[in-house]
Amino acid sequence: MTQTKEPGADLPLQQQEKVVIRFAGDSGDGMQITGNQFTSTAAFVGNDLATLPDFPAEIRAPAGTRPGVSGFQIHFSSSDIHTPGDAPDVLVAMNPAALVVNIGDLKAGGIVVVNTGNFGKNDLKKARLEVSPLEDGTLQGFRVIEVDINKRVADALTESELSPKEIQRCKNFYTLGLMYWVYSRPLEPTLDWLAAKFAKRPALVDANQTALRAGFNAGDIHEMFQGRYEVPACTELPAGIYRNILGNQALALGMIAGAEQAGLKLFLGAYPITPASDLLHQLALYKNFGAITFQAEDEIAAICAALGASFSGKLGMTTTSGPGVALKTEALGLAVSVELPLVVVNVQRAGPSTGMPTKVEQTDLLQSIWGRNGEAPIPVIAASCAADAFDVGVEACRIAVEYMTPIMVLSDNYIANGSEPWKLPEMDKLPKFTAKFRTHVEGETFLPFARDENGVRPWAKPGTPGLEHRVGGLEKEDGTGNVCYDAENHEKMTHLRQEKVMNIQRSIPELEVEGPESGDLLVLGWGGTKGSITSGTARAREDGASVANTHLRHLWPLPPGLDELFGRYKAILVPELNMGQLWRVLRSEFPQHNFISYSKVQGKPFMSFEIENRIKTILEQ
Amino acid sequence: MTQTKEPGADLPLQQQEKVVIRFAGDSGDGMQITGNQFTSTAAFVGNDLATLPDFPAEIRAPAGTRPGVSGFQIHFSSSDIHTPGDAPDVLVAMNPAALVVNIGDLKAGGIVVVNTGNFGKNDLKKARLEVSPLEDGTLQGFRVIEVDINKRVADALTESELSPKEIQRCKNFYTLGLMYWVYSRPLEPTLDWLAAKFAKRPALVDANQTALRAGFNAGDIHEMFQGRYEVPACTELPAGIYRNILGNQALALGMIAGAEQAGLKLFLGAYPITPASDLLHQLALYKNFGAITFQAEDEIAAICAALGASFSGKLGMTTTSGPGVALKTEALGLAVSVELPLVVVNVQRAGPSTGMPTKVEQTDLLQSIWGRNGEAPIPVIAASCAADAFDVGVEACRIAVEYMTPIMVLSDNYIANGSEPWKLPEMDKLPKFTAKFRTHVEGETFLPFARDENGVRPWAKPGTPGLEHRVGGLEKEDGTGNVCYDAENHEKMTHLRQEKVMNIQRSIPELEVEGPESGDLLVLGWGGTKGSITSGTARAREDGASVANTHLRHLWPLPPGLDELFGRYKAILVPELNMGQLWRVLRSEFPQHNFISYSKVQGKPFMSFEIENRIKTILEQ
Amino acid sequence: MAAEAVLKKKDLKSDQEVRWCPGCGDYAILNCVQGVMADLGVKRENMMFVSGIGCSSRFPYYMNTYGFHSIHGRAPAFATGIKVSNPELSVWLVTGDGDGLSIGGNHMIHVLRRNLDINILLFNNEIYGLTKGQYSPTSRLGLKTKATPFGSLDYPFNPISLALGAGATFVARTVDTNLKHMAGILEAAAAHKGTSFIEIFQNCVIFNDKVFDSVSDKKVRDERMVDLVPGEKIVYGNDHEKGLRLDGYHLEQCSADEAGVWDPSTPTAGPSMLFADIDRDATLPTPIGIFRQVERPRFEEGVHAQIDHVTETKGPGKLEDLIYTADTWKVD
Amino acid sequence: MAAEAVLKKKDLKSDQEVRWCPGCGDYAILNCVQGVMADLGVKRENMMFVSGIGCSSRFPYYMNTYGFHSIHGRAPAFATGIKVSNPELSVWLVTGDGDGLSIGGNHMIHVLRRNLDINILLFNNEIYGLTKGQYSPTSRLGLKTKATPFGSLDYPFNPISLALGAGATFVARTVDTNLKHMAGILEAAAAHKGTSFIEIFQNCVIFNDKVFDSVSDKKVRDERMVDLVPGEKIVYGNDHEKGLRLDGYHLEQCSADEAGVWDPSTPTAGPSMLFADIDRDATLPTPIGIFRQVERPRFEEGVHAQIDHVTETKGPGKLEDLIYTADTWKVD
Ligand SMILES: Cc1ncc(C[n+]2csc(CCOP(=O)(O)OP(=O)(O)O)c2C)c(N)n1
Ligand SMILES: Cc1ncc(C[n+]2csc(CCOP(=O)(O)OP(=O)(O)O)c2C)c(N)n1
Ligand code: SF4
Ligand code: SF4
Ligand SMILES: [Mg+2]
Ligand SMILES: [Mg+2]
Repeated sequence: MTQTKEPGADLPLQQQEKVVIRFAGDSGDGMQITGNQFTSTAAFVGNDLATLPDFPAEIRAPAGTRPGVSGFQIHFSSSDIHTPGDAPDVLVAMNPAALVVNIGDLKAGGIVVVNTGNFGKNDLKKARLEVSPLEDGTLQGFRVIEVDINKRVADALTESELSPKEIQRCKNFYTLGLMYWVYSRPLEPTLDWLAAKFAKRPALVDANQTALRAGFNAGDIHEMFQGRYEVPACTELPAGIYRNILGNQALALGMIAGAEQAGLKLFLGAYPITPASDLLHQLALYKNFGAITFQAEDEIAAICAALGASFSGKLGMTTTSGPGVALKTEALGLAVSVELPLVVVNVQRAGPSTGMPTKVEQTDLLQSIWGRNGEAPIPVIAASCAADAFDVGVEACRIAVEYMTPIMVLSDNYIANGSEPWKLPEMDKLPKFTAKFRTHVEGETFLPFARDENGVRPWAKPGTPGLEHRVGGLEKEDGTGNVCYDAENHEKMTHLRQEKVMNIQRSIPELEVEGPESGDLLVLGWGGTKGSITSGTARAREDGASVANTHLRHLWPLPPGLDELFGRYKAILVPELNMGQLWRVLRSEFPQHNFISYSKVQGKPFMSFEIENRIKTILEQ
Repeated sequence: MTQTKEPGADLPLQQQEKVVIRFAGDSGDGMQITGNQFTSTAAFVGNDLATLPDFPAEIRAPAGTRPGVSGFQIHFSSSDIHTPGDAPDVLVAMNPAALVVNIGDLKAGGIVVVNTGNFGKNDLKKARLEVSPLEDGTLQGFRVIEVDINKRVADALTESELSPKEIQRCKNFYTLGLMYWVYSRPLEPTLDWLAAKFAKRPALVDANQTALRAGFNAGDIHEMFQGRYEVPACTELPAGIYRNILGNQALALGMIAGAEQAGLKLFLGAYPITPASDLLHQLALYKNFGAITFQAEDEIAAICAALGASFSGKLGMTTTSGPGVALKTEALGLAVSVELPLVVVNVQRAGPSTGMPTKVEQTDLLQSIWGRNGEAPIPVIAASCAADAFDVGVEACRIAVEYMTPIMVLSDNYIANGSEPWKLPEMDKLPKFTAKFRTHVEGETFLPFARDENGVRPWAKPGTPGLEHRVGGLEKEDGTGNVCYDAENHEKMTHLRQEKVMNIQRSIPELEVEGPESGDLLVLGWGGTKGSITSGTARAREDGASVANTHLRHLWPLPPGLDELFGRYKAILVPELNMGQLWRVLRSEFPQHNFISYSKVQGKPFMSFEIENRIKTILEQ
Repeated sequence: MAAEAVLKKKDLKSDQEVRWCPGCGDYAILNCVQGVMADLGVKRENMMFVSGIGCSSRFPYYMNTYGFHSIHGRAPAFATGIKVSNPELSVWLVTGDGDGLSIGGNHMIHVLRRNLDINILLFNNEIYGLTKGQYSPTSRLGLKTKATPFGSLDYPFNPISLALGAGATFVARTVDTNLKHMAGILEAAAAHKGTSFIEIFQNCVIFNDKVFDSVSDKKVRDERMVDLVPGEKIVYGNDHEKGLRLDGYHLEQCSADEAGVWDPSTPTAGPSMLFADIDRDATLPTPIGIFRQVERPRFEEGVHAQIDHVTETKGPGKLEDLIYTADTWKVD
Repeated sequence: MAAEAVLKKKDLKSDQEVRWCPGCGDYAILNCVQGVMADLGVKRENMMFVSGIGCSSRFPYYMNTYGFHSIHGRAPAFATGIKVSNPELSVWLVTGDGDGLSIGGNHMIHVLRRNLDINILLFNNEIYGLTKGQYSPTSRLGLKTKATPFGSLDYPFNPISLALGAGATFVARTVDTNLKHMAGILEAAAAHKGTSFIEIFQNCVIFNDKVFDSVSDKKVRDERMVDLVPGEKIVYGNDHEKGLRLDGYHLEQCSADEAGVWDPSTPTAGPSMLFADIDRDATLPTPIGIFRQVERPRFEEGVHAQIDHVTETKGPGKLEDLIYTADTWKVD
C-alpha cells in the first residue's frame, strides 16, 4: 500500500507562517497522543513550536461528557514563536462535548473538523445538549468539515483482525492522517513511532498505520478543504541541535544535570501531586546516575528525607505543588537554620486550597519568599518556559550548593505540560560548581558554622573522621554551631543568614531588555508568562508603542541594577497570573517607581493579545 | 509572734515614683512565685505595674548553672507605666549564676542583694566562675547588700518540723520579706496566700510565713540599706475594677468571652507548644461553659478538628506558635476556601525553625498575611499588651463570625507571660455579634455560597433539615458552591473572597495618635512593643521632639484613614522585633510615604530608652 | 431514632454527576452505602460524610447529606471535630489507601485509639488513583508504577493489622464485588458504638486492574476467602467444607467440623492478628468479615460526660464570674 | 568492620553540658547507650544520632558523633534520607512518646514497614516533658495534666502493639532502671538487620514521677515483669518459679516448668500481640525483652541493589546521552 501520487496534489498549496491547531475529544480518544505525534512531526520538519495540553480534572469523567473533554493545542511556525497560540486556526472535535467546550476559542472564520460519527442522540445527551450544535447555528462563521470518522475507520480496517472496539481506537490516527494531509506533513515519523511502540502487537501497528494513511488519502474530504497548507521550517531559530521538550521533562533534566555538575548524587524525596508528579516519575528513571528517588508517606517526610540526605552529602531535592509547599514550610525553616543545600520545586497550580489542580496560576510567590515563621530567608527562582526549566534546574543546584541554602524553584502547570523546541546545551559550557566537602579539621577544631567570604558555612558529611558535629533547629552560636540563647548572637546569626542569601545577588546577571532602552513602559514578568509577554509586547512595539519587556528569573534576591533600569521607564507593567504578588514585592523594594499590576486569575495563561491590548490601553491613557 | 513595732522605723522613708526589681535565682529557687507574690501585693497596694518572667530554656538545667537561671522582673509605680521597665533598680541574686547573668542589666548605682550562702567554691564552679564575682570587681558601682539567706532561714526555722532541705525551700519567702520591708509593703496578702495554698500542710504554712516575717524583721540587714522606700498607689489609672493578668490568661478569657458573645460554644483544637500551651491549659478549665478542648496528635489535626467543629456549628479555634502555624498552612487555605469561622492564635517566639522557644520575636507577620499557597486572604490582628489580649480575643471572634472567615491572632512570648493591671470590662458593654445560623431554605434552593451585602455566605449546620450541602477545597461555583473549573467563575470567586476580607476594614475604627496631630515623626508599632513605644515616645516628646505615636491592632486589612494620617508626618518610624516586616507591608501599601524601619532581633523586647534614643537620632539627622 | 418519613435510596443521591472511571469499584460501594444508609433509621440531616482527597474521597459529593471533602489525609481530624461537636450525627469517613494510610496514617491510628463513634470506609485499591497511578503504602512489593519504574521496594502495610495495633474496637474487611457481604458489614459497623474501620478491596480499573482477583474473583472467592462471622465456625470452601483452627501459635486448615468458632472480642488483639496477617499470597484463604469487635468508652461520650459533670459540680459558667475574680481591686 | 583505635565510652561524650532535670531517667539511658556504642565495633565517624524535639530528643547533642536534632516528630524521615544516602552509617533514632507517637506517629509506622536498618529508641515517659507536662498518646486514661485538668479521655496507644501492627521486624521493651537488660536489648537491636524499635520505660521525675513503679520498681519487678528471651522459657518471679503459656487464644500463668518457650519470629505477629497487649494494670506480669524479631529485606538495600542493577544493565548514566536523545534535529 505504498503511496504513489500525493492525494489532492491538484489542490492549491498555500504557504502559511504559523498555524494553531487544537485537537479535542473524549479522554479515551487519544487526543494527547495525536497532539504529541503532530508535535514530533512538526519538530522533524523544523518548525518552531509550542504546545499545551488541556487535561480534564483529575478523574476520568464518564465518556462523552463535558468534564471528560481532553484537549491538545499546538502552535507551529516558520518563525520564532513564544506561546502555544491564542485562538486556534483549526479545531478538531471528536464529539459534541469537545465541540461545545472548545468552539468559543476558535478564531473567527477558523476551520472546525467534526467527527459526525459521534453526534447521535445519546452523544448529545451526554454532552447535555438538546439540539445538535451542527444544526443550531453554533458553527456559524466557521468553515465546517464534517467527517464520519467512526465509519471511515471501520471501513478502512475491514480486513484487520482487531475487534470492532479496538478498531475504533484507531480513530485518532485517522484524524492525524487527515491533518497531516492538510498541512503537507510527512507520515514517516509517525509510522516509525507506531512500529516501535506496538512492536509486540503487529496487528496494532498495522491497523493504526492503515488508519493514518487512510486519513491522509481520504480524497473526498480533501475537496471540502479549499486547499492545502505548508508551514516551512523555521529559519529564525539560532543554530544548534534541538529537541522538543515538556517543561517537567526539562526541569527534571536540569535537576539531574545540576547534581552532576556539582559532582553530587541526587536524592529526591517526593510525594505525588498534580502537576509535579511527573518530576518524580522521570527522575525515578535515572537510577544509573545513582539518583535515589523516594516516594515518601507525605510531603513532610519527603522534604525531611531530602534534608537528611543533604546532611549525608547528597544533593537533596523535593518536588511538589502549592498544598505540598504548605506542608513543607516547617522543614524549610529548619533547612534555613542548619544551612544545607536543598532544592524545593513548586509546580504551581490554581488555589487556594485544593483549588483547580489541573489549572495554571502564579499565586505562590509571596508564600515562597515570605511564607515561613521567623526570619527565614531563602532564594527563589522561576522558570519562564519549558526549555528554560532546564537552565533553572541547573541554576537552582548551583545556588543551593554554592551558598549552602534551601532554594525554591517555581514552575507552573502551563510550563510543566507545555512543550517547545529546546536548543540543547553544549555539554562543556554547562556551569560548573563542584561541591566542596570539608575532609579534615583546619585549625584547632572544626567550626561547622564558620563562614567564607560569601558568608557560607562548610559542608562536612558523616563518615568523615574528626568532623563529627551536630546540627539542629535551635539557634546556634556563630562559628561553633552550639546551641545558644544569647541575644546578640541571635541578632548576628539572623543577619548572617540574611546576608548570605542577599550575597547571591552578586552571582546574578543584570536583566536585559527587549525593545527600547528607555521609554514609556517596561513590561516586567516572571515565570511562565514570558512567551505571551514577549509576543504581546513585540506586537505593541510593531504598532509603534514605546514599550520594552524583560523577565525575571531570580525573584529573591532580585538581580542587581533594577533601580536604574526601572528609572528609565515612566511606568512598569507587571502582568501576573495572581492578584499582584510580584507587584507587591516590587513596590516594597522600590517604592520610588511606578508599578502597574495586571492581574489575571482564571486558571489560564495570558494570551498575547491580552498583553498587547493592556499595553495599548495604558499608553493611551 | 505578732509584730509590735515596725522594724527599722527609725530609718528614713523615701517616696519613689517607680521601681524596677528583678528577682533571679536557680530554677528551683522559686523566683517565679516570689515575683508573683510581690506583684499581687503591688496590685493590692494600688500600684500600676508590669511584669516579665525570664524563663530558662525549656528543660531544667542542672542546679546552679547559668542556663538554669530563672528571673522575674516587676515594675511598679504610682504613675501610669507601660513596660516591665528597662534597667532594674534592684537585683536580687540567689546564686553566682543568677548574679553574673543579670548584673549587666542593672542600673548604674543600683542595689544588688546577694545570697552569700550560695557562693561557695562549688557554686562558683557550677556557674563556670573561677573567682567570686563578689571579689573581682564585678560589683563595682553598685550598692551591694550581702546576706547569707541560707543560714538565716535555717536559724529562723530551727523550731520547724520540716527537714533541712524543705527549710531551705523557704528561702524565697525570706527574700520576699526582706524586699517587702525595703518597699514598705504589707505582709497580709502573702500570709493569706500561703495559708490557702498549703492549707493541707500547716507546717509549710507556718515555715514560709515565719521565713517571710523573718526577712521583713531582719534588723541588722536593714541597716545596710540607707533607707526604706514607699511607692504610693497609682492615681493615674482610670477609675474601674482592676485585676492583674498575664497575656495568655487575658487572651484565653477573650476567646471564651468572644464565643459567649457570639452565642456559640468554643471548640479548641490545640497541640502543646511553648509559649502557647497555657491557652490550652486555661481553656481546658472552662468545661462548665460547654467549651470543648481537644489536645490533638499534631497541629494539623488540631486545626482540622477545629474547622470540622466550625462546620458543625461551634466556634472553632486553634492555638500555637510559629512552627505550628507552618504546619497549619494547608488547612488554613481550606478554611479560606470553605469560608467558615476559625480563630487561629499564634503566640510568636524567636525563629527561624525551633529557634529560641522561650524568647520573644515578631517575625511571623508576613507569614500570617501572605504565607499560603494560592490567593488565600485572611484577616490578621495582634494584641499589644496583656490586658489588650482580652479585647483582641473578643475582636477575633467577632470578625471570624461576622465575616465567616479564618482569622490570625498574633500575640508573643512577651505579652503571653507578662502581666499588668487589667481594667475589667463592663459586661454589658462587650460587643455583641450573635452568630446567625440559617435554619431553613429561603427561596428555591439553599445556596451555601450566596452572599450578603458584606460578601458573607450563610452558615448552615448539620442537623438542619433541608440544608444538606457539601463543602470542600476545590473551586466552587458562585452561589451553589458546586465544584466548578470555569475560568471566569474562578476569577470571580478569587475576587469575592478577597473583597470579603477587605470589607472588614469598614468595621475597624481609625487610629488615634498620642502626641501632635502632625509633625516630624510618627512612631507606628504593632503587637507587644506598644508599651516601650508609648513610654519611649512620650519621653522624647517631653524632651521637645515633634513626635507622635500610634499602634496597629488590625494588620490586615489595615484600618481606614492611614494614607491621610501618614501624610501628616514627615516620616514614619516602624520599630519591630523582626527585620522590618510591617515596614515592608506599609511600603507596598503606601509607597508614597517615608517609612523608616527600626529592627531588633535579639529575642528580647524593646527598651523604652532604645525607642527614645532612636527617635532622637532620627530627628537630629 | 426512626426517621419521620421513610428514606429511600434515591433520596440519598445528590444532584452531582458521578465522575469515576467507567468500571471503577467505587460505583458499587456508593450504591451499597446509599442502600444501607436509607435503612439505618437515621434522618438525612443527621448524616455526615467526611473525606480527604483521592478518587474515593469524592464520595461525599454524591451523597445528598451534609458533607466535607477536606484535604489530603486529614479526614479523621475533621471527623473528630465534627463528631465531638455534635454526637447526634451519624458520621461516615471515606478515604483511600493513600489518603488514609500514607499522608493520613497518623490521624487514622489516633482516631482508632480514641474510639469516636464514627465509621471509616477505607477504599483499598493498592494504588493512588487520582494522581494517576503511583504506588501506595498497600501496593505489593515489586509493583511497577510511574513512580517505581523498576518495581516498588516498600513493604506494604496490612491495613487490618495496623488498625489492630492501633487499638481499634471494630475492624472488618469486605469486597467491592460482594455487595451482600458489604451491606452486612456496613450494618454491623453502623451498629457498633465506637470507631469502625472497614477495609474495602476496591478495584481500580485504570491503574491497578484485577489486583484482588486472585482471591475475590467470583470463580475463586469461595475457596480463597473466608468470612469471619462472630460466634460462627470459621469455614469456607465451595461447599463450606473447610475450616481454620488454632494449632499452638499458628493457624491451620482443617475440616469444617473441626473448625474453630470465631470470637472477635478476646481481651487481646492477638487472635485477630493471627488472621489479619494472612496474606493474599498465602495458601490459607484471605479472611474477610469482622476481625475485631470490642466495647470501649467513646471519646465524644467522655468529653460530654466531663462537661456535664463539671457543669453540675461548678454550676454553669458565668462569664462575669470568670472576669470578676477574687483578686480584683478598685481605682476610683 | 572493627574500629581501628578501640573506642572508649568517654570518647562518645560530647563537650556539651547535659541538661536534663536531676534524676531524669534520660541520664541512665545516655550512659548505657554510650557504653554499648563504644563496644559495637563501629567507627565514631560512622555513628549518626537523629532525633525530633523533646527532652529525650536533646540526646544527639550529648553524643560525640554526627547528629541531627531535627523537628518535632520527623526524625524517622530524616533517618530514612540519611540511611538510604549512606548505608554505611550506624543510625540511631532517639524520640519520645510525644515526638514519636503523637506528631510523628505516621513517620514511625512507615519507617517500621520499610524496615531500614536503623535503631529506634522511644523514651516513653507517658508525658510531654519538654513542654512541661501535658498528656501524651501513651498517658493512662484519667491522667490529670495541665491540658486535662479533669482527667485524660484519650485511650492510650500501646507502642509495642502499634509497632507490631505496622509490620516492624524487631520490637523490644526495656526499662531505664535496669541497665543490664537495656544493654542486652541495645546490642540485639544493633545486631538486627532492619528497623529495631525499642520502647524504653523512662521516668520523668518532674511531670510523671514513678509512673512505671508498679511494675519496674526494684522491689517488685521480678514479680511484675517477665523478660521475653528468644528461645528461652517464659519465666519470671523472685525465684524464676512462674511462667506463662498459651491456653487456646489466651495467655495464662503457670509454673516455670510448664512455661512456653518464646519464639519472636513466628510467621504472623499474632503471638507477639498476645504478649504486647498485656497491660501494666493486668494481673499477668508486664513483658519486657524481645517481642518480635524477623528477617525481611531492608529498604536501603533494595534501593542500592536496584541502582546497581539498572546501572549494570543500562550502563552508568551519561548526562550527554540524556540530553542528546534520538529525537533531536539540527538548525543551521
Ligand atoms: C497535600 C496534598 N498532597 C498530595 C495531593 C495529591 N493527591 C491527591 S489524591 C492522592 C492519592 C490518592 O490515593 P488514594 O487515597 O489511594 O485514593 P484513590 O484515588 O486511589 O481512591 C494524592 C497523592 C494532594 N491533593 N494534597
Ligand atoms: C511543630 C511543633 N509542635 C510542637 C512543639 C512543642 N513540643 C516540643 S517537644 C513536645 C513534646 C515532647 O514530648 P516527648 O516526645 O514525649 O518528649 P519528652 O520531652 O517527654 O522526652 C512538644 C509538644 C514543637 N517543638 N514543634
Ligand atoms: S482512577 Fe481508578 S480509582 Fe480512580 S475513578 Fe478511575 S478506576 Fe476508580
Ligand atoms: S522534664 Fe522530665 S523528661 Fe524532661 S528532663 Fe526533666 S525529668 Fe527528664
Ligand atoms: Mg487508592
Ligand atoms: Mg515523653
